[in-house]
Amino acid sequence: MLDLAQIYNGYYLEKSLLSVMPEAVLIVFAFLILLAGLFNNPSKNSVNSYYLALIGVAFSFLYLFMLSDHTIKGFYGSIVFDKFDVFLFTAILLSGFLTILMSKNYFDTRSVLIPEYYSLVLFSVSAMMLLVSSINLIMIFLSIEFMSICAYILTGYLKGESRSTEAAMKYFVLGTFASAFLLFGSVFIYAATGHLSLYKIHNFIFEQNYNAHYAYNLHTFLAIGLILLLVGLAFKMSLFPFHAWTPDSYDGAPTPVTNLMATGIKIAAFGVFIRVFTSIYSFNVFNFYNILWILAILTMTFGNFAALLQTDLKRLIAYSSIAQAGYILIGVIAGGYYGISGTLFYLLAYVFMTAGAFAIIIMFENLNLASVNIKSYSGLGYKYPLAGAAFSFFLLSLAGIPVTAGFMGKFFVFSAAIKSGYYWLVVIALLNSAFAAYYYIKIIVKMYMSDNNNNGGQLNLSNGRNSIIINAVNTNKDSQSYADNGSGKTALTEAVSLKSAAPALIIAIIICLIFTLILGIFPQPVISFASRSVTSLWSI
Amino acid sequence: MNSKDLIVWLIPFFPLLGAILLGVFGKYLKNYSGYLGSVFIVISFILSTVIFFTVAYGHSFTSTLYSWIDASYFKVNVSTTVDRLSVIMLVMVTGISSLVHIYSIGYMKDDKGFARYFSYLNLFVFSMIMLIMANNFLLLYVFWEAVGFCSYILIGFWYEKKSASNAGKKAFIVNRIGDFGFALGVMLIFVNMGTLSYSSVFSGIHLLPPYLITTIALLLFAGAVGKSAQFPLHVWLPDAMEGPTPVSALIHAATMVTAGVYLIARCHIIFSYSPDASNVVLIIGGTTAFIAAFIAMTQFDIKRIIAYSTISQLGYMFMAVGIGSYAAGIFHLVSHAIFKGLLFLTAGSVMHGMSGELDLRKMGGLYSKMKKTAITFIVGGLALSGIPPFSGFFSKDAILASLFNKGDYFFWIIGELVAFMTAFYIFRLIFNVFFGESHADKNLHVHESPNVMTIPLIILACFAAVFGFIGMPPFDHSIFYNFINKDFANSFNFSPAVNNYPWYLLSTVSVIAGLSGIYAAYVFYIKKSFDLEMLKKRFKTVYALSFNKLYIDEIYDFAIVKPMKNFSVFLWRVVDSFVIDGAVNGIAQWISVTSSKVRKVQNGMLMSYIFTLSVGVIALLAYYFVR
Amino acid sequence: MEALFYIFSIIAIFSALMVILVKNPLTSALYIILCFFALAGFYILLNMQFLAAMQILVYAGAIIVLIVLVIMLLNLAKAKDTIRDFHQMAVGIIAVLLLFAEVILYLNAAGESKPTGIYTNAVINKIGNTQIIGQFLFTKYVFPFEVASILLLVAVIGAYIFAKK
Amino acid sequence: MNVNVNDYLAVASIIFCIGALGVLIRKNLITIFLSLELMFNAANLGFVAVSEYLNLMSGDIFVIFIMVVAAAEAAILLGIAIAFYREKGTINIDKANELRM
Amino acid sequence: MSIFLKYILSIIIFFPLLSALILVFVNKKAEGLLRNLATVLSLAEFAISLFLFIYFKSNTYEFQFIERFSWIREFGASYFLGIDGVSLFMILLTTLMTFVSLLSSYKYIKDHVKEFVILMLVLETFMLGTFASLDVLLFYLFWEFMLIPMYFIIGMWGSGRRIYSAVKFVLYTLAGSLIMLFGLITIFILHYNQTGNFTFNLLKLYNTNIPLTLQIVLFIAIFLGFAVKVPVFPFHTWLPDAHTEAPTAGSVILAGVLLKFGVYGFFRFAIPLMPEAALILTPIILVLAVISIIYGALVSIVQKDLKRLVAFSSVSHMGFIMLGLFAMTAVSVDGSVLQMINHGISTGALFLFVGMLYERRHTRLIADFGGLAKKAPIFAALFMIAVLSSVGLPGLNGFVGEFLILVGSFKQYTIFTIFATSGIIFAAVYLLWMFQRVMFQDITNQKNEDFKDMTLREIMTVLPLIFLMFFIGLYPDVFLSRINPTVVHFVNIIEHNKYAYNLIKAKMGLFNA
Repeated sequence: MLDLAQIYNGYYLEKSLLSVMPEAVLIVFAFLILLAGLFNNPSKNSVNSYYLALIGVAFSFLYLFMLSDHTIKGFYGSIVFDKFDVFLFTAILLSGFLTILMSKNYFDTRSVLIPEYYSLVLFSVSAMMLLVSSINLIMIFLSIEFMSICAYILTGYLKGESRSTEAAMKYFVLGTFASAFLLFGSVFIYAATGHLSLYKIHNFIFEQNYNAHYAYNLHTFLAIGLILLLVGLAFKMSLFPFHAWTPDSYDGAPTPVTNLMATGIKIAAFGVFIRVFTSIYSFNVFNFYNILWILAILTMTFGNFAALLQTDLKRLIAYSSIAQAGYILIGVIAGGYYGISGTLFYLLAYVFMTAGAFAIIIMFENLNLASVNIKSYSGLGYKYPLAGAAFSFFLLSLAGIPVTAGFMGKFFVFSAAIKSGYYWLVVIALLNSAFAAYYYIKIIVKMYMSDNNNNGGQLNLSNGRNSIIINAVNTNKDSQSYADNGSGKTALTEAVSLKSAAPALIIAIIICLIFTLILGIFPQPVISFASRSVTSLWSI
Repeated sequence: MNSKDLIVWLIPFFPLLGAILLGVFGKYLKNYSGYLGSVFIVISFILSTVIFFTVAYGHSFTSTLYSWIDASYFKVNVSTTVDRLSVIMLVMVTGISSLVHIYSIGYMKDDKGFARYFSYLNLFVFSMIMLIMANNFLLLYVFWEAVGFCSYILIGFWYEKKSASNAGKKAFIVNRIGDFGFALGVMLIFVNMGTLSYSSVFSGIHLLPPYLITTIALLLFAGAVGKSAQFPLHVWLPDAMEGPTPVSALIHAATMVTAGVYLIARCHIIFSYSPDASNVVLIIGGTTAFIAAFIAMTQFDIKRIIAYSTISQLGYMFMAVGIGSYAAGIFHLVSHAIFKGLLFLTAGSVMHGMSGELDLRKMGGLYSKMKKTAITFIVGGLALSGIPPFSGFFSKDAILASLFNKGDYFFWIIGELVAFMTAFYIFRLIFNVFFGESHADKNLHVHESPNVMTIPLIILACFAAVFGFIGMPPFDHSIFYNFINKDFANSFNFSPAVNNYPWYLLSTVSVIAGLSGIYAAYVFYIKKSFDLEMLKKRFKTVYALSFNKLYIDEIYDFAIVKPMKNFSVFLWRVVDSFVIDGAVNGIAQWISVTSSKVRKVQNGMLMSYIFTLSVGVIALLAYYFVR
Repeated sequence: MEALFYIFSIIAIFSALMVILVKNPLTSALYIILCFFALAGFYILLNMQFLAAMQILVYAGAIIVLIVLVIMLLNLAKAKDTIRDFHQMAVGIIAVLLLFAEVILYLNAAGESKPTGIYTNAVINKIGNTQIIGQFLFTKYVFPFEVASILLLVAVIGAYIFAKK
Repeated sequence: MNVNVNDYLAVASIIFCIGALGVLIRKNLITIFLSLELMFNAANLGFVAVSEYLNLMSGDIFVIFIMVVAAAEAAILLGIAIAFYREKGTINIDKANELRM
Repeated sequence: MSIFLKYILSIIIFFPLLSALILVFVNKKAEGLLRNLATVLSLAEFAISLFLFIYFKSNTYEFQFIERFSWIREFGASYFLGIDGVSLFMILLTTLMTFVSLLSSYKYIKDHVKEFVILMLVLETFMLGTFASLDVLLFYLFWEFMLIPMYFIIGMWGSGRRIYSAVKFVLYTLAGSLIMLFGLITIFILHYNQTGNFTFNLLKLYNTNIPLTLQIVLFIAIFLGFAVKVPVFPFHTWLPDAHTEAPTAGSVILAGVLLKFGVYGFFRFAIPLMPEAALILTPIILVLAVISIIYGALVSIVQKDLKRLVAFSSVSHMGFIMLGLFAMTAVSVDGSVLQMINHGISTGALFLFVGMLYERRHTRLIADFGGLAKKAPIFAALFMIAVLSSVGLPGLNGFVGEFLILVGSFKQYTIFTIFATSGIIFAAVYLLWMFQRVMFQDITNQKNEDFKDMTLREIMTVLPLIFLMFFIGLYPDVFLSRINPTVVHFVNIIEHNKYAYNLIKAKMGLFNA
């Protein structure tokens, strides 16, 4: 029975509110952005809302930092704020932060509603955080829907681009379909255990495990419930065969949003899956691990196979993110202290490398240098050596080459899996990552080693044409001035590129670069952080 | 390091210094390089003589320069042992080298690679000296290969000529085949004895089981077969005549090719413990002697004839060491070195005078035009034919007598037969070149060689004439035997030519064989009593066999070289490119084909996405149902 | 009670089938309202009158009206959605039959479960189901409630953004 | 013969499956959404039945939230359908095939 | 000085990286400056690394110049550096070869000079790190990242099918090393299971007790990683492609240093970690090694492309090294290690010469050359020395190593050794034939008429290598005395395990025949 008195206990409420402070701040700022959008003139709007969003994320970080030592269960077990959250909140907020940094540049050239965009980003980030801190099926469902709805809207944000709308539509239909499964699964879990709270379900199963007279019907209900719940979660984690939305919606969405989906949503999905996993699946009821590792293998193999011949960069990264999900899942399956902390590490690493890659894609997209087709990247490595090097670095990190965060993540995850005895799983994963390297390297090949001697590709061609025109115009001038013209032209493009690559984007890239490197070289602080945060989970 | 050691190390040092100096600064030294190179060798020769007398009137001694390899239990020093065997070789090598160097100053005068030539030659002398003085098997092996290398670069000295560079390569590779055996022998010695130094090996060899000793001996002999151009690895030596003639004289007649004989003499203890191996040596030696002489009879290239003669004479030496008559072998080695060096140098002189002509069908009547050359050549020829009192008579006779005394009558007969053939072919050469009418190009200005060339010839001819007398009084009691046998005394198979038969009877047989050979040549080529063409037709097969060198090169080409090449191509094209790379690329191909199929799952149709998802759900549920 | 259960079941299943089988989306919408009514009937059977009312109000009253509005707005009523893709349909039906068979097989295997909670019919009736739900919504589930409100707001923003030209 | 929770769950499952079938075979976005609503409602029915039989309340509360979400999704659908219609002139999902492979 | 010596390994490892960083700030257009600076810096690096040689204590097998800092506490990984006699020379070889290859690429590399020199220096850091790490994870980090600069070097400055080769190189080696990673992690976990401590300290991992069956599986896994790098016979096909298409500097580094990692890995990791499995699998590996020797040699004979020929000769030479290592006697392992140095020098030099040929004539086909000795006597002489060193002519370096390997392996593996020894014949065949066709004979191709002899820079490039060829050939003791204690220790470990191995052998009934 409810203790109604407790509700009105100011201290309790305050504590409960504290537990959602980081999310609340974001939501407040989201509202602020919406409100500010009403009053300011449109030209200022975009700038204001951008800064407001950044400030919101900063405040959220601040609260997160302030609360980081606390473990607070708020609102009668709807939500919990613990060390696990701290880690994932950090990752999600970083993802949101980087997304916002990238967005400014991206949307400057496109006519869309800017304040709403930033508020939606903040909403979706807060939804992700809510999802991670949910310990109750109702909250899980609500947060997933909240997050998804934000994502649907953001995916379809590019008005007038049929690809964007199509992506939103596909995402919406599939997402809702998967949610229905999640819900139906919850029904069965509820029927089997009588609880919606993960803690209580955990306890129930824990008791039943030692109960000889475990009723068979509950057993069946639990099985069906667990499977359907897994379907719902697997969809968000984009595991094969529930991945189908991933490539299309990543492709159609505005690139910053793709980044948010690829990093934030994935982290949130894995975060909640780890919660559910450690509370429910970790008992390995009905040998549930079999399903999981089959899914892991299928996922990474499919992801890699599908990415192999991909020529569209965004889709390629979408498929690669499917494959990455497979690797991450291995860490979850490995379970335990090391498995989960490795997974967390991987997730954080994944944020930086993916966000970095997307930032560079956006940069090139904005410079109109490259579409997302790989072909247009040929020779870019020479033209923009630093950006090219950074992009290569991120791709290598995704491929799991050492000195990058990606390697360390894989290393932690695979070690944990071996420790738990999943030898074959690791071997398959390693083989997978070996052949996954091919398509990452393919991009690098395009950037640096294209057979096309004309380094700039199409761009250079047009340059060449221009200079021919100039030449034709200035026939009476001497060749020296023509040469000057030519070099002036290239210098001009360089200058333009530097100018239009906004500082925000460059900052985002630099952040990603630094962290990808640091996580790859000196992962000690982060892995300790992850290990500490894991302790607040159950059955660890 | 006392003075003896110092002298010992100075002997190889000067040629090495010469090689380096001439190699690096040859461009600036120009014509002086010849004199410089010769001076170094002469110094070496003088020092060798000093050492000769030191040893002759003292004891053999060992001198260590430094520890070369020291890998846990494998220790090898760079050190020398100078004993009677080595000093003889030393003096012989440095002496002939000096003469050849001096001769070369004239012979190579106008060559572009004058300095290079002397550099190589000095390097060769250095290697040869070290080969002789080495006191362990590894060092021996090292310089064994080093002389092979020098021979390679000297044969290919005129590298622009394809035949020359081919010949050099062939020499090196064929030698390597022999060295393959040699190396294995060295390893076998080491793994069984734990050491490679001569003294330890020789003193402990009898502790090994006989089959091992035989194996070791045979493997070492394989090296000797390669280096000394014995059948079946003799094929490189005739081709080696592509090199400058002084090189042929020095390396391919006097010194390097005799290293095989030296090796067996050096390892006489090992061979004396293994009668089987010794028999093999004997058989190979006999076969080679016969085959080479047989081939030599019909060749037209004067250098090749002398080369085959060298092979044949080396066969004699091997027969000698094969029956354990090491002293006789070494005796013949030295005397052969002198007269064969002489023959080559005179052949060189002929070539010099004939502007490089080698075909004896295009010569004739040169006696009048180049008297010094002709006379020295004839001296050499007589020595080779074993006509007393020239040196060849004494040394060859010693071998034949040993064979006879040992009871190897078969090989004695072969020896006598070869003696006949030898006399025949060398006088066929002499008669064709120096006598009869000239077949040379009329425009050719034939001239006698300069003094710098003829003086060495004369010196050598003198030696060829008188050297044999150190083999007097006959056999065991001779000066030479007394000197050398101190080294072979502990050989257990030691078989001196025992006076079971009056020596003069045997000698008479040999002399008759030689003289009849000369006579036969005289009948054929001076008197022309027989129609040669008819004889050729009559004995078509035999003639063809001889003329085509028993088709051995062709057999090798057909049986080894071509199959190996084809096999290599097979390995490359089929195994490497098709099978292995095919598998690798096949996997890649398979992956990309699979990938293109897998991609079709994502066909853009929402229907199929929903369907995929449902199938996933059903499969998961089914898994639990069938579980 | 059992009779009502079966009646409602038949109505619900029939109308659900009609929803997916009729060609006109407008008809589908009307059939789904029928289905919702049947479900509301179930809720009443299950002693949850408040939910039954909500079902009618929110689903039938709001959501479906919204849908009908869209249909009319886009003038889709005439756009016949003929199911020509028999291949697709056959595959779909087989898949769903499998799904259905599996679920039913599981259910058959299930037996009776024991009640664990305290909210028996008596308690609910005593307090009143609306009150209980209200109490819960504003106490224990106050946070999900708030989230749901924001969710709706976001949905509104979304609808606005999508629908805006 | 007593009606128990399994019967309710069976009905719910049937409706759920019909909904799923609808999603699978229909190509009209609106009809698909209606089918999705059927699936959601099946879950609702399940929750209500289970919480009744287990004497719990949380299931009922869940149902309310599901309704809210359904409403929100209806709003999104509205937006998407309009936007989609605007671009393609139809709401047949087969016309959405730009994004593929 | 003492602090310098204390951290000398770190200094050596990261000095090139620092140099690369400095070069980042040099203007791209100042190509001459970039080249000179890079060369000077790499020379300085070589000079620093010589301190290792000077202060190296030669009478002990213990690791020296140890540096150790905690790195990832959770997994017991540490920044743990140290060298013994083997790694000492590998490091020296690396610094030398990097200098040489930078010096060699003045003319070869025409565009993107800045990127090139930076990549070379980065590569050097990682190679050095690999040789110096005693922590398995650290080792792996260096090991695998090494691929990337090499990949760029092949892919960006290569010729012909460079992309194919580069990608093949990366994928081949990556697949191998990932499987190896699996093995390493498994050992790490096993050690944890046995002791309850996570550690990547190699010296501690040596004590891990691995069950035999697992040992064999793991050995095979790790074998794959290293065997690809060596490369051993069926895993070699990346090498001809990579060698052939890489720029000269790349080939030099590839042959000179990168191939050594495989053998080094066996020496440092695979064998000591799993001695029993190593002993059991030795016959198979030796068969592969001998096949490599003969196969590489035979295939070399018929190659038409110079670089491809040298590449296949590498396969053959590396077969010798594998034979020596797996014969596991002190002498053969000594020989192996020495031969690693030798092969680096000789084959590196060969690639330099081939590179010079290519620079002048823009072709690598043997048939396009001929008679060059006349035009370029210095070139011919030095090239010949390199060829002979590769042939294994006594007096030059190749001989000492090869002979030690053969004599060391002879007793135990007589048949293998005899077959391997036949490789020395083939070596003479393919190399001398090649030399003949390129340098000797008459000039048939008019383009060779104006073939230029070596410039002073080119002579300076190869001179250190030529010097070393003679030095090692004539006085290998400088090297052997430092290598030997380490090797003896290594062999003792194996001997120690042989007892256990024999027991197992009896138990399993292996090789009963």
